[in-house]
Amino acid sequence: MNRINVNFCGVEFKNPVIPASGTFGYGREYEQFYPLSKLGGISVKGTTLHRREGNPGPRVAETPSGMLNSVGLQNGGVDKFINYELPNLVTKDTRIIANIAGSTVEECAELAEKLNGTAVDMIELNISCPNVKQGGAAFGTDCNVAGAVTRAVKDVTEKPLMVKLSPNVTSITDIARSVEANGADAVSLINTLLGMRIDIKTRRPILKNNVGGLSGPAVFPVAVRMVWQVANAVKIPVMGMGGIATWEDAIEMMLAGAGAVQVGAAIFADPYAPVKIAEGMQRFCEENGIANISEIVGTVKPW
Amino acid sequence: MNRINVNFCGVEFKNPVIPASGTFGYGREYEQFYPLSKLGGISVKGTTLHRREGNPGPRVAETPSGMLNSVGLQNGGVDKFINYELPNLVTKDTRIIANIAGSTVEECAELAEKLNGTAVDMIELNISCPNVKQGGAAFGTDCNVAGAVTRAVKDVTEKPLMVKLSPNVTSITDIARSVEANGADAVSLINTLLGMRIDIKTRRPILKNNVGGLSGPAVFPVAVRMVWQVANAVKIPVMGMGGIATWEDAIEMMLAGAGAVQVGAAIFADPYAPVKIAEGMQRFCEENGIANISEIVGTVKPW
Amino acid sequence: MYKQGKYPIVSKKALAKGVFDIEIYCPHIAKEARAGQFAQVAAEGFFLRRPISICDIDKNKGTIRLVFEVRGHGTDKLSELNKDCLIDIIAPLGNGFKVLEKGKKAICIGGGIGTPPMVGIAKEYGENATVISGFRNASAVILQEDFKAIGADTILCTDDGSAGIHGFVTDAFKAELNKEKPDIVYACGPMVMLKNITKICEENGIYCQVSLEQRMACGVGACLVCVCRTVKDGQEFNSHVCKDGPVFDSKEVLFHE
Amino acid sequence: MYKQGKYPIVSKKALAKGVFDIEIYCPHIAKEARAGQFAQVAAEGFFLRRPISICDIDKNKGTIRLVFEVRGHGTDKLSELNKDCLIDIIAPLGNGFKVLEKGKKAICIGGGIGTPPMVGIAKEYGENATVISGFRNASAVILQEDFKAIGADTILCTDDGSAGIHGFVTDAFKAELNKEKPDIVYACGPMVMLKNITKICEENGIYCQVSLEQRMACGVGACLVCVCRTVKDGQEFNSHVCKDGPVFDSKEVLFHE
Ligand SMILES: Cc1cc2nc3c(=O)[nH]c(=O)nc-3n(C[C@H](O)[C@H](O)[C@H](O)COP(=O)(O)OP(=O)(O)OC[C@H]3O[C@@H](n4cnc5c(N)ncnc54)[C@H](O)[C@@H]3O)c2cc1C
Ligand SMILES: Cc1cc2nc3c(=O)[nH]c(=O)nc-3n(C[C@H](O)[C@H](O)[C@H](O)COP(=O)(O)OP(=O)(O)OC[C@H]3O[C@@H](n4cnc5c(N)ncnc54)[C@H](O)[C@@H]3O)c2cc1C
Ligand SMILES: Cc1cc2nc3c(=O)[nH]c(=O)nc-3n(C[C@H](O)[C@H](O)[C@H](O)COP(=O)(O)O)c2cc1C
Ligand SMILES: Cc1cc2nc3c(=O)[nH]c(=O)nc-3n(C[C@H](O)[C@H](O)[C@H](O)COP(=O)(O)O)c2cc1C
Ligand code: FES
Ligand code: FES
Repeated sequence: MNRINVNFCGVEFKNPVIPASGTFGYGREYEQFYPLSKLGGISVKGTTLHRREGNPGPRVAETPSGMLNSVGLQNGGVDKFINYELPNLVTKDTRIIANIAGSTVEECAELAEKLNGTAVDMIELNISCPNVKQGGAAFGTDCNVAGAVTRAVKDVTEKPLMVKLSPNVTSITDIARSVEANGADAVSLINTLLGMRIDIKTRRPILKNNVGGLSGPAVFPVAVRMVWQVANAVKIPVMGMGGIATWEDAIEMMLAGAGAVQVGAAIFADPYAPVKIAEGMQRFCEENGIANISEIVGTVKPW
Repeated sequence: MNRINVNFCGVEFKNPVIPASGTFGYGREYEQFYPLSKLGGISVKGTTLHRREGNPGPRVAETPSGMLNSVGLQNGGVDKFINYELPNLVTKDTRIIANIAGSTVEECAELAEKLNGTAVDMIELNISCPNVKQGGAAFGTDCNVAGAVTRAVKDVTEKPLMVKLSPNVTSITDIARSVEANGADAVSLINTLLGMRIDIKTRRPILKNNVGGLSGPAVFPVAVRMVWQVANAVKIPVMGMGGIATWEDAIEMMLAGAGAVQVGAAIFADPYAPVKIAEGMQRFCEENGIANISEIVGTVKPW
Repeated sequence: MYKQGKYPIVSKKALAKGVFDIEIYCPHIAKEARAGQFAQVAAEGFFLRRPISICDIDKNKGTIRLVFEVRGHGTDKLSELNKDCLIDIIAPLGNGFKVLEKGKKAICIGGGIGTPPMVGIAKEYGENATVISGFRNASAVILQEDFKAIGADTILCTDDGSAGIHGFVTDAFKAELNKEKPDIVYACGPMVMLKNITKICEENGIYCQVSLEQRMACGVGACLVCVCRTVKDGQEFNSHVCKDGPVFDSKEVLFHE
Repeated sequence: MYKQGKYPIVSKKALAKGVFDIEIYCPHIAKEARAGQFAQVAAEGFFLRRPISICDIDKNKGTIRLVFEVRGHGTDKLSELNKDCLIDIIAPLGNGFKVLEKGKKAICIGGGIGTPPMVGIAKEYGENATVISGFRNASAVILQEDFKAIGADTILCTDDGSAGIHGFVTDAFKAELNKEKPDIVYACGPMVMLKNITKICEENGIYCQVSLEQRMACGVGACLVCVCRTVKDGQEFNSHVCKDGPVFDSKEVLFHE
């Protein structure tokens, strides 16, 4: 019996494990390892209105228990996503979360509108990309702007709207409350922490973009803290991510308040990570007499 | 020939490696491993006006490549520091940085005043402790408050004043500029990132304080980024810390803009870390024909 | 003086499922170590060291023994270390047990993985020691031959009666007290066991030392994370398990819950 | 199909100071692998896998060979793996070299640690292959016997003349072209070498494939970090070394600097 199906924000997921945007492309590559139907859903690579080339390379630097990336939202644009990727994805028997990012409020709304009538199950509005100059983190670090862009997208979309928050802020709960007040149906967090590495031989930053987004196990404790704070600050569901690598991590994130989880950088170390995590959660429920994983969401008892 | 002596903010350090506040006590324990004179200086455990018992235990949780702590500034109070610890420390032939924290602006000033006339070489005003309710991070996350407390201490102290910044902010450069404008002679960063871990068996936070401060190699890329940003935003010197564990890390931090470095959690893994780091830096200078380590400070060439 | 180094493992044994006994050649440490002290052991890939009690010291051979149970990922990693591998430890740490003069009688009480430090202290008393140790069941029983070899009176209890006496160490302890009162009691094990033993000792006016556990970072007294509540002269305050302990006079420990 | 698994190392050799040759038993991978493809190798304690070219494939034995140089902490960790250890790899990755029909002639050019992938491709041409490889000095020279065993014309260059011809592979390459033009050229090595070879091939109208390097995360084409600038039909765009490469038609690569 499946004990790990969840209803997140009105959408039924067969399990709460979803590869994180930007770490799984559109699933084509990882399908060579396992059928995508094993996944609760896929949050696809961030989509912009037009094709974007992203930042110059190198775009990755290793860090202790983590990595920096500075991809900068390279993607083929929303039309390519709708016409080329989506028709393939809909055949895979998994939920599809469209991750969208615009440089202006209008662009975000236009992107969302374009996805109306498509097979996309949910929109994840990325207001937290640290690797682009316009939009991105600029949207996600100011309550008013975050609220405004949420409102603009909510006004036009027919899909459940999840807003993806930046951890690079003084108070993530304020941002979460603002997007909730402006119509967000859910929030997802955390996006990457801004970081830097320098090559001491060349005395140049390893990333051509100088700085990049930190993810992987290193950020896990920060992510758990933020998910816990946000889950206690808003009524809408929270999708938790940031450093999840094992099923134990996923359980910890759900105890903190996440109704579902995304798994990102851990996939690079182990392509099977999302599948193993889902299997581990099912086992955890069986061994602990938990009828459905949703029962544990937010049940951490603070001291 | 010593190639790693530095002048930081008018104070001569025989090398730029300083155990970070709270990780080295007052040196008594680590003196059993090596003479304290091997260190550039010591930033002693955070001192408050009165004795503090700190938070209940457990106060530590392991994380990937790092740890959370929630000590909460346990210490014997400034008088005990002056009367009991300082007389011992002054015999050790190393620089003494007094790390102070108050719950109010007035307390901070009073603390600084008490240290006038003592053998302390420098004050490190901690406006960034995530583990105390009053003062601490509350001071360090608001530009105006940070400026005001800096000004109050600067007005009374006769020592060089270094202000220790919190990484849990949207813009650390704004805070740095504000404390610079209010008389800080230097800034040190980063203090710990706020994090949380949950025991999935007991479903309770591992820390009795629920949340704690993340430090260790995991945070290194965030620290390098912030040191780089702050060094480019202010004219006063920057003392860099956060995750430094090897001499390569220390060089990286100095390239980013740190005039000296502090080493914290890495000492728990290897008590000799500060000594090895200093030795590695000396070797680095010799092998690369660098007359003095200060030459490399802030010389990273961004793309 | 604290020592840190990588020392060779000269022997390794499995004592029970998931319980390992390693003997480490570290003459400088063995020379200074006392029963009840501990080592901070590095587990590859993990940031913090793991505190493990020194089970036994052989000053002639220059070795110490650590007996540990696999409880999580770090101890699991430690269990992969074999004979001839190097192990990175800081030791000897903490205060160790107080040893009374020759001829005095001691009862040493160990619960589960709290049993190993009783080897070293029982040795100090030889035939004057009575060792009471308790385990979940027969398959978890460890170190009984060591206690016998020392010459100690060796009383074994199991929760389910599958070996030794069916019952808790506290019951066996009470029974012993009815026979003869020792000059000192040493105990290491779960908090609830320590609390009960403390109570019994207080009621009987027996001096008792308990060895506590707390999560640690530095292990030497510098970072102040390993706090425990203690009381002295009516005054409550925070002590630190790594430096003020791990051994405390049972009367000074505040057992809450 | 990509495969991920832990496979046994069946042999390990040091080829030069800090250069190791490991043979891995992984029949499913060996069956599908082609010359020029690579593996993503996990190094214990490090978050990202290390991309290493498949040097040679023995489909009968079911093995592949990886030859790598210790360049940093991760490859240093890999160098600790010995015979019978398991190595965690994802393979075969990338597109591999294009192999022309039988009878065609190839020149394979390797610079330093860019030499290993030339073993697999030279093998496809046997006596019709000429292998030019260049190294800093005599003590860095590797794999010459492999090329000879294949039957390839084997030309060795060193920067300091301490072995083979004194000079760069580009000089030796030009000299070869004066004798006979091959049908195809394969090259792997430093960017400046690839750039120069590309230029020479263009001037001589010879089809050339180069194998590029870039820092990677996923290794399979999903994360888009391993970008390189390419051009096709006059249009510049970003390609990805792990999936669109690591082998590119030299004309499509934009060499800047
Ligand atoms: C003074 C002292 C002496 C000890 N002596 C022994 C001994 O002789 N034999 C033995 O088997 N065990 C002993 N322990 C307990 C042992 O330290 C833990 O079982 C071990 O740290 C668990 O590590 P892990 O990686 O398996 O668990 P994890 O849960 O993966 O560890 C995570 C973190 O929590 C810490 N931690 C978890 N449980 C404990 C605990 N009970 N006490 C302290 N820290 C903990 C770990 O050190 C680590 O930092 C002793 C503890 C102390 C404080
Ligand atoms: C397709 C491909 C094939 C390769 N084939 C071989 C081979 O056959 N033999 C061989 O010795 N080397 C090969 N390399 C280079 C090899 O990947 C690097 O030397 C190795 O990653 C360095 O890791 P490190 O831990 O020693 O260095 P560190 O500097 O500690 O590594 C830090 C990070 O940077 C990355 N990195 C550093 N240098 C390189 C590089 N040159 N290319 C890609 N990533 C790098 C590492 O993978 C790691 O993520 C190849 C690279 C690529 C892209
Ligand atoms: C290579 C890479 C690319 C990413 N691209 C995107 C993106 O396009 N849109 C987005 O919202 N988040 C993106 N992210 C952030 C992840 O979705 C996720 O929020 C973050 O990595 C934290 O999770 P992790 O620690 O499990 O990786 C990217 C992360 C990585 C590592
Ligand atoms: C156990 C512990 C206690 C600390 N106590 C203090 C303190 O009293 N005052 C302070 O300014 N910082 C304190 N810090 C923060 C450190 O000084 C340092 O800023 C931080 O740990 C980052 O450096 P690291 O990653 O090298 O540890 C403490 C850190 C730790 C781990
Ligand atoms: S562990 Fe640091 S004081 Fe005890
Ligand atoms: S490494 Fe991920 S796309 Fe190439």
